[in-house]
Amino acid sequence: MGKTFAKPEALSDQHTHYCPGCTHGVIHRLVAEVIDELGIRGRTVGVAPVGCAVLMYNYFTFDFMESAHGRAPAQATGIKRVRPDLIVFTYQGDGDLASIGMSEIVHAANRGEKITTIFVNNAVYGMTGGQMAPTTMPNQRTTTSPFGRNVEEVGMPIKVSELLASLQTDAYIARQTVIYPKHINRAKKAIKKAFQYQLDGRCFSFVEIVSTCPTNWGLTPVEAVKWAEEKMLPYYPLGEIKTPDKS
Amino acid sequence: MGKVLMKGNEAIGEAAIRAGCLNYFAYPITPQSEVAEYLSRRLPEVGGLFLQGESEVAVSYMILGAAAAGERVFTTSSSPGISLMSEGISYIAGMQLPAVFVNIMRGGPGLGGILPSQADYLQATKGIGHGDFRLLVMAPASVQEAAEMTMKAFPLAEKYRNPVMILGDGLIGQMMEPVEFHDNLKTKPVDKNGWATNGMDTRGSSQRNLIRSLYLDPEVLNRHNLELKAKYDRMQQEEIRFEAVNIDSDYKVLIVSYGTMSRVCRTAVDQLKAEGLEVGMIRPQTVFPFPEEAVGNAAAGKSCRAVASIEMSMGQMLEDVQRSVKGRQPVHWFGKCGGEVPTPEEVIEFVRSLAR
Amino acid sequence: MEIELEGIVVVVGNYGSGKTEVAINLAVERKKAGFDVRVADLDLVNPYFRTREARSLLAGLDIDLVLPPEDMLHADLPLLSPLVAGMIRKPSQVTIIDVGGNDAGATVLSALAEAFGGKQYHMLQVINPLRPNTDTIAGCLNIRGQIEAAARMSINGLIGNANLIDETTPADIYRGVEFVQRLSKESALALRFVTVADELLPEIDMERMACPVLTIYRQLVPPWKKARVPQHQFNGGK
Amino acid sequence: MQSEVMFAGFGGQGILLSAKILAHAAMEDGLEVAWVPSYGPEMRGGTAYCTVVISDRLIGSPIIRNPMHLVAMNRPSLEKFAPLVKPNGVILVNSTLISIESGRDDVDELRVPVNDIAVRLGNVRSANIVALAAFVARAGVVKMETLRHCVKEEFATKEKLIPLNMAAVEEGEKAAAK
Repeated sequence: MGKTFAKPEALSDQHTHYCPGCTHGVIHRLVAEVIDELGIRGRTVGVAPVGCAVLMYNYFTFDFMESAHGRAPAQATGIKRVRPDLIVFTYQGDGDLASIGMSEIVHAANRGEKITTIFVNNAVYGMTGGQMAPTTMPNQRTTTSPFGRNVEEVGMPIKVSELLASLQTDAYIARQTVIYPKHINRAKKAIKKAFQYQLDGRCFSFVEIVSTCPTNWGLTPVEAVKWAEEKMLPYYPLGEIKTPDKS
Repeated sequence: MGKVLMKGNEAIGEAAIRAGCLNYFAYPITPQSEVAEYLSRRLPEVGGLFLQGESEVAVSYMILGAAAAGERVFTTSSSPGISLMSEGISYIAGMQLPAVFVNIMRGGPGLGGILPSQADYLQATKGIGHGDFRLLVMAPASVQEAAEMTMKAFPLAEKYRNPVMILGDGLIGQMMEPVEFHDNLKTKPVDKNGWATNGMDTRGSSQRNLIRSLYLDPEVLNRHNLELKAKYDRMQQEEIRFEAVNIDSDYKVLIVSYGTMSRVCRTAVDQLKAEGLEVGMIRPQTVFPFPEEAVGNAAAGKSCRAVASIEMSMGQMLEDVQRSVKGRQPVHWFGKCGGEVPTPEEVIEFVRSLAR
Repeated sequence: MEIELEGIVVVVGNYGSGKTEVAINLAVERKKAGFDVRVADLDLVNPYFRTREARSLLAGLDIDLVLPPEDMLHADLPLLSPLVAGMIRKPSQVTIIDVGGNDAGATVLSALAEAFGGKQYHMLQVINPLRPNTDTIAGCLNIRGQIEAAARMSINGLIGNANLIDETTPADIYRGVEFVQRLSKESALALRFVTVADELLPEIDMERMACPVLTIYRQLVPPWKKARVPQHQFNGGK
Repeated sequence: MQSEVMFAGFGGQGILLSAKILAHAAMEDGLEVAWVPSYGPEMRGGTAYCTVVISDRLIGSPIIRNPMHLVAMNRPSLEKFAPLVKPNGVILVNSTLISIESGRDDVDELRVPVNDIAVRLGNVRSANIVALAAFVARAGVVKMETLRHCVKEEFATKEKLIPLNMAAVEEGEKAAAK
């Protein structure tokens, strides 16, 4: 037990700024544990998003850079192409990746960039105050869909993992969640696999994590977990969506 | 290696390689696509990297990423594409990263046209993106100069940890002239381990590097901006370049002109001299920093009666010329900005009207 | 008439109704009235003009202000400090929670439902009848409904805050009082107090005020103005 | 001494290429040179033109309104540009495709059926080289020897085209002499 709870070397001592019930902290920890276990801290470069995780570089102990809203995959491409020996990952939310940065993620995936993307999907813009995201659920109320997401007007939520999996280029694409303890191990396995594919120079790797945002959803942390389970998971099923081994 | 006949666009691509920059990301746009076409063949020959991005927006961040990783990197584009890159350029300036951007200008606004223009002068020199920052901007007037400035751009970008722009126009890109690549312009990249996110192992360090432009504390952000300003002030001290033409004569009119337009003006100066009318010219080779003192001093010449900013834009450089002349002379503007380059005859007629 | 308020006071209202100015001045008044006072800045939606602007004033009066960490004060992030839940669970004599505007700002209360569980609280809607959307009774009730739905809590009192900032006249104040009294009657929500800016106070005939008055010493001023200094003889505006 | 040569014709007639070979030859002869294309839509089908500025001193404006010489490969370009040529210049007219004359009596008008000659040589695409050689032979802006060398160099990577193009140079030179 003691070992499990020791702080990963890749994680800094700083307390996170995240709200109670937010899953970013857990996902950060999983990423840090994987980096420790793979022994790649000294050659990893993280690319932070614009979104609630904009300050995530404060919580890690390896090279990090900030990106503009949505552009992290292009930036990671720049790093990886000139320094293929580095391990490069982006960490992005749904507004960042699935809206303003849709072009960058699709093309990075389609080029088969040997980078890893952790995609945190909580169905809402967190940072800017709970506005509608491309992944917001049908009828979900947000500050810019006060009457609920009207799919007649703004379409259905985008299943980014499935969309990327439809590209013909090899990739590792998985969707997991961390809302219950039972999910955490599976999420970590997926993250580790994603980094391993990059280490092996295999393919683009992408892990979507279905997450919660109690503050902007207006739910208690416990209710938020339930909401994610009941509303999001049926629409965003968990599991490996694409592996390079199968193609 | 002696002289070779090259298009400006090709020469810029070759010059970057000669300068030791082997990383190029780009998106095609007329009239500079030849750079990408040239480098897509040439870079693999020298073990370099060529990647066509999905948009100019993405390209600007590929540049950012590569620069942050500590490698020399550059891109080329033309006016509408540069506008799209301006977001990334702002971040690159804020993060204090060295990178080189080439703008082979075409007519605007909007889609405008593909013919040569100098319509992005204000964009390049006064603030290409959001926030308080400047680029070091060099404006070549020949293919040879385009090549030399490209080679010089990399060490300058590294000296200041700031983006450097080559501001050419469609004609500079499309024209062929003999060009010679001078090996003595080749420079080694500086040590970037102090700040590059190139992996701790690369540096043999346990200290991580962080690259960002986000400063939440207003006092810290103010300090950051003062630090940037100090760099731009230092550029004003150390990097101003210009050419003075016929400035020893008793010129009645002073022309200020740069790039392709200055070539036309030079012919006008020669012809007017043959007719007995002396005209001087200051040709800024850096437009930021602008040769303010040189223009001001030349305008104060004892025989000088008028100053003209002659440009392929609607009086953009005019503002810098007026600032430099400080009211000592009337400052006039002449130019065209639809893609048609004013002819020497048109310039001559205009200058004659000022001398009368 | 004295202001009477103890326990948890949640200040809500539409954008620009003056919640934060009310919350700060109420904190100062309650402190001077002898209570232990804590204030939480729970405005996650608007990055400008928040309670945090008055943090030195409150600190000088020994009023505890719960804010996001110092280095995050200017972050454009919805930072819900875990301390807020703590101060609701263990409230001091007066615990003032300054919530963000509209239903969007009130949503965060819903995330705190567990902390509020079973507790008594005053949830007071700030009304400035000189703002759009709250210039009619129906408008005020509409906003009330939206805030209550988002917060999953019930508003149980009103604060009248009629003002046009520097251009407020005594007539505006009198009309404002009438308006919130009418609203109070129609909604059955108690009118806890109305506000008057300290500069305007000498011109106000207190006989015409049929409810307690909170003097507002403006704190949330643009950079070219100085915040007003609360006076020592401050005593609830009587 | 500066001379400017305007090459004009349909897109696809090899206008830019013959201009480039001339520019290259001028450089080899130790002269200053600028090759200035008109680029844009007219490159694809319509009238294409390209100017080569050759000088023994630094070239000022590469933008030329009145060229010294003109090589006109089709009728629209002759109509459009012939009036602009400076007095005493050379106007080469591709007489295979152009039935009209330049209408100038103050220039040296050289009429050569360059397409016919090229067809006779086995490939109409060498017409631009025939025209270039005829023009250089008449105007003397660069040495014939240098021109031959530069044509050879231009086709160095497509070696089987060298004999055809060298023959084009010979025939062009001959045509100018007549």
